[in-house]
Amino acid sequence: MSGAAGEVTPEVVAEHGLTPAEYDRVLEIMGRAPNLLELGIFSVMWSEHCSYKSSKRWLKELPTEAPWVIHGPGENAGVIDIGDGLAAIFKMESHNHPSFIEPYQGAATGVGGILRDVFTMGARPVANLNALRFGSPDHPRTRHLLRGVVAGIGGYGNCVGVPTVGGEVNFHDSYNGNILVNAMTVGIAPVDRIFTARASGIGNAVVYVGSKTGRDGIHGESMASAEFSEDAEEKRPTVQVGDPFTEKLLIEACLELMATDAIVAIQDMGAAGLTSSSFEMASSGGVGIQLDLDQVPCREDAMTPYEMMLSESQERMLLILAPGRQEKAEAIFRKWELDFAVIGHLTDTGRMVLRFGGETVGDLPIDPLAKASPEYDRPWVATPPPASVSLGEPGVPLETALLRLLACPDLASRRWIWEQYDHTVMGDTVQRPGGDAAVVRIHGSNRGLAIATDCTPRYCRAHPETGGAQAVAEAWRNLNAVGALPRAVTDNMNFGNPERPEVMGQFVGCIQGMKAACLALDFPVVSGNVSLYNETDGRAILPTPAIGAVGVIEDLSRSATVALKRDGDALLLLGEARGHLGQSLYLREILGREAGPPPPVDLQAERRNGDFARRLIAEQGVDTCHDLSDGGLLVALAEMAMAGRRGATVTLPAGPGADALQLAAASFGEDQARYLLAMPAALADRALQDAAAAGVPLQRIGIVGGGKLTVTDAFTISVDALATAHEEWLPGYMAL
Amino acid sequence: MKARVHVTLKPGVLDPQGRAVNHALHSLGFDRVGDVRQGKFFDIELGYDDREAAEAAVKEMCDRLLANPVVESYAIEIQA
Amino acid sequence: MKARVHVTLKPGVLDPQGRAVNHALHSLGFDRVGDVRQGKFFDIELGYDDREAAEAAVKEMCDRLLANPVVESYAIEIQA
Amino acid sequence: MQAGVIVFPGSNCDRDVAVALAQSTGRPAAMIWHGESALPPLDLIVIPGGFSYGDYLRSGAIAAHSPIMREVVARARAGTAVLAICNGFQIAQEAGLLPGALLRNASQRFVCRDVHLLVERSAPPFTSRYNAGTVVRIPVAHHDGNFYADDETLARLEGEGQVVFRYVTAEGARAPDANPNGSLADIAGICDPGGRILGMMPHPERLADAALGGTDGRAMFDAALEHLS
Ligand SMILES: Nc1ncnc2c1ncn2[C@@H]1O[C@H](COP(=O)(O)OP(=O)(O)O)[C@@H](O)[C@H]1O
Ligand SMILES: [Mg+2]
Repeated sequence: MSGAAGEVTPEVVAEHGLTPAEYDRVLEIMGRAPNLLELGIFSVMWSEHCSYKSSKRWLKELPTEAPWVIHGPGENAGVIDIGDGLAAIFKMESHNHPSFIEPYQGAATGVGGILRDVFTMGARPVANLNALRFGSPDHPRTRHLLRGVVAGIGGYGNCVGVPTVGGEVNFHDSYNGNILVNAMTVGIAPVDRIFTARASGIGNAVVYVGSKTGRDGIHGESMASAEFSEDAEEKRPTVQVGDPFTEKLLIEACLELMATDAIVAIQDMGAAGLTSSSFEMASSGGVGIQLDLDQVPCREDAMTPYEMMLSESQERMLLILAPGRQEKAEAIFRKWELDFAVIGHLTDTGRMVLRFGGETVGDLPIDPLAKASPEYDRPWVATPPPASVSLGEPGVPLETALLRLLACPDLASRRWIWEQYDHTVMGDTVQRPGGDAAVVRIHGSNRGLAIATDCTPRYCRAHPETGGAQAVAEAWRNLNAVGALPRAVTDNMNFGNPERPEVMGQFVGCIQGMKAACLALDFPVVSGNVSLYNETDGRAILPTPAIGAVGVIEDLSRSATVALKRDGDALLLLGEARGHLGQSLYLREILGREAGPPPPVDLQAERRNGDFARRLIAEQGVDTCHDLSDGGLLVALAEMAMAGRRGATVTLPAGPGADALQLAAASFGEDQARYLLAMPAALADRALQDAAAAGVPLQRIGIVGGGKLTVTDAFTISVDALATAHEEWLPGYMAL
Repeated sequence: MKARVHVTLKPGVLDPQGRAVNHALHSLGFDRVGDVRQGKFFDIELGYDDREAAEAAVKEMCDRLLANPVVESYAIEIQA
Repeated sequence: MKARVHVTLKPGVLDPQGRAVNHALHSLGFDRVGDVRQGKFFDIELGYDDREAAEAAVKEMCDRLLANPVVESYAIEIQA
Repeated sequence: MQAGVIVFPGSNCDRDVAVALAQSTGRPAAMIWHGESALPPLDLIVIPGGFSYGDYLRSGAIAAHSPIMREVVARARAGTAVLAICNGFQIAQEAGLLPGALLRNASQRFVCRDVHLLVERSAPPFTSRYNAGTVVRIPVAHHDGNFYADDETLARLEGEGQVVFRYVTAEGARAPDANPNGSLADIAGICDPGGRILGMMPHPERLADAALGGTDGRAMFDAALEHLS
């Protein structure tokens, strides 16, 4: 077999990231030594990214089923039934490393990739979100990375015309050398028009559409030097450049074709491009595939089969067309000025045969390669339980602490970010960024999707199991807080090197916690993504299992926002106030310590309190609600006041004679399963009665009104002063 | 002294703008147009007397700000 | 044949990009930087044998598409 | 009233404006692909927002050369009303329908937020339902909205009452903070001398529905229905 020059030596095998044991497996499957092209294919198919070899064993433990789940993990994205004959299709994906190298393009192509995962299944994308983690604000690269990532997310999402409606941002020095850029897309499709990658129909055409293939992303390390000439570096951009304009055309063209009966199967070309897309399609359909690589639209001269199969050029899709539909399909793609090329057909051989220049240049069995990828049960050690923390004196008055917290990097307003995202395009954004969950109207109806992303990495490091559960619980809470019925989640598991047992222990712990929470809250995982090896010089990032969550609002006129709305409304605290300060932002920002156990997560209480809050909104017309998370009660109250430009007077839920530390704990403790609600007095009376009857902890803590926030026996501060502190930090930081 | 700095995408890096310009020129009937690459340039006034010092400074500006070394390359011309 | 076309904002039109670059260079400590103007350029491959025909064609491309006469001016170089 | 919305490759507010038009007019707008060379009979032509041709080269420059734009220009010259929003405004300028240019925002950043506009001109067919001097709230979402015109053009626009909207504070005051992009004279929207071609950076279609938090934009579509039927 020729056409793929270069000898496969042990060094070349190692450069392709295959272990000697994995290479033995290759030899066994092939029954001979692979050529370089074939080796390249094995290497990408068995990479951590494509094969999930370290994480698979644990991901299997996550609950993935519910009556409303149409497709769980395993497809391009998760699919749930949202009623009225419609499905929500969503997933989150990381682009961490590329974004660190080149923040604008790395983040932009991350958005492009996740959009394709969603529209490849037949959905029109309706919302983008992004969960971002940067290094310490003092780190010299942080500003540059933040600026570039935000511009890249906006540059791509704004151009394709999908609103970017929410997300989260944390700063921590563990991300100094490994930022996290996790992008989520949600789309909507009719339930009876969902497309998968399952190829079928021997003889059916394999069609390539979208942009041309260049030498993008063929990484230096995983590349056999033998094959390339001197100027290899110059020729081979490892950073891919996104073309959102082409993506927009691709969305429209694919959706137009999807409205016909031409498509048998469809798959985006993501990481490992043509290789993984063609393998996945053939493997899931149980068929063989023959590709004629001479037909692949190339952007550059003299591209080799190796380069074509491994290129990560963006904005490309692979389709299997039904017989006789080629002309119709081609006309649509030509209309949208996109490349369209028949590059092969399906066979009954169960093999992938690659032809180039009149010769067979590669011939591999599909199933053994796709399904028999390595799976590791990596050794792990559980994270030792955190020591309890003894707190000294609070040090600063409550008022000062509140102002400092509102202006701290993890809590300061993200307006500077979301104003760079078009969050109102498509004309259905009912709740813009800034609330608990974004709410996007289901087009043409009075129903909505609520969407949020959450994770508190410092909790995950202190106690992975609690942190994993907390991430799911907080996402669930954010959906309830707007009045949505939480339905399902997607996850993005960002961790360090899984070959280190402590890191693997964090992974396992987080999974266990997520599993417990998903089960208790009827909140299955329908899609996800894993990003490992996020570490520099042996120092791993905080374990970061980012959760993206989707819920349904049946009647948008019965939903809630965080803004205080009327003077005279009663303020009600739902959930118990225990004043847990371990791992709190108060402890870190005011007392200067990252220590102690995270707040315990009581899933029964979460469920009970969340169901109660949602019913108040959806059934009794309560329209003001905010869940309590980072910063606790006073931060949440301040956020409600700033959003509504309206003050309030509250009494802290601390016993009489509480000392200064107890008052701080009541103000800023991060106890879970809590919500703060505001409602007219009559509704409040009824809610309190119902709660008492149902054994739900609910108490009146204050009243809305005026332009100031007053904490009885402590302080009074104007809402404007709070807003100034909250709004100034990020623009000020970025202006430097 | 003045410098003109040209910044271009490295060869092989996708240039969607250049491609769009190429298409647009073709649809206007300029059918003898081949490849088009788009770049940017900066005209910078410099308070240096010494040409070499100026060049060194501009090179540093390119490395630190004007060009993105991951995808772009640059060329400097110093004009007296 | 090849053409390089430089497009710049006309003098008198405020150049926000150039100004931002100037600020950024100053904050990086390049304090001998004076005025900065940013422009774009196009490298266009042309299927002409005749230099004048090429130049005329490129001039037309500029007038019709590559530059916006309201705010931009252009300069053409033909390279053999 | 029959409205038509021109759709370019990369337009992305075409559907949004069609929804707002249908809400006011009670009938669907005609969606017209840029490659068409003829227009059906229309009372109003809308050039919508988005990123036609990815905003590559210059925002609006490539779309302005689409086959359909020749027809749009001819109709506009013959008196058909044209509403050009955001990228549509950029296209209209590139096509010579409106004066000036829209440069990169002074901040260099894309900006998406609600802005307040002072209505400088209350007149058919688009702004008759606003009283001159009122302040309306409408979102912007653009990277290139920094209005520029040379002194002479600016003087003419001001002198002839062709400035339709200006960025102001909620209270109606001119202020640097109220101007999201650095536009000259805080200009957010202008019209031709006859007032039938209106270009504006803000998106009235995005606040034309109470469920989205405001209806100030709707009055423009209602006015069009009243005057163009
Ligand atoms: N990267 C981002 N992009 C867009 N919106 C963001 C981003 N980060 C945070 N936000 C928004 O800012 C608000 C506050 O975020 P966060 O404090 O994480 O909320 P919560 O505590 O309710 O989870 C949310 O509405 C969120 O969607
Ligand atoms: Mg929240």
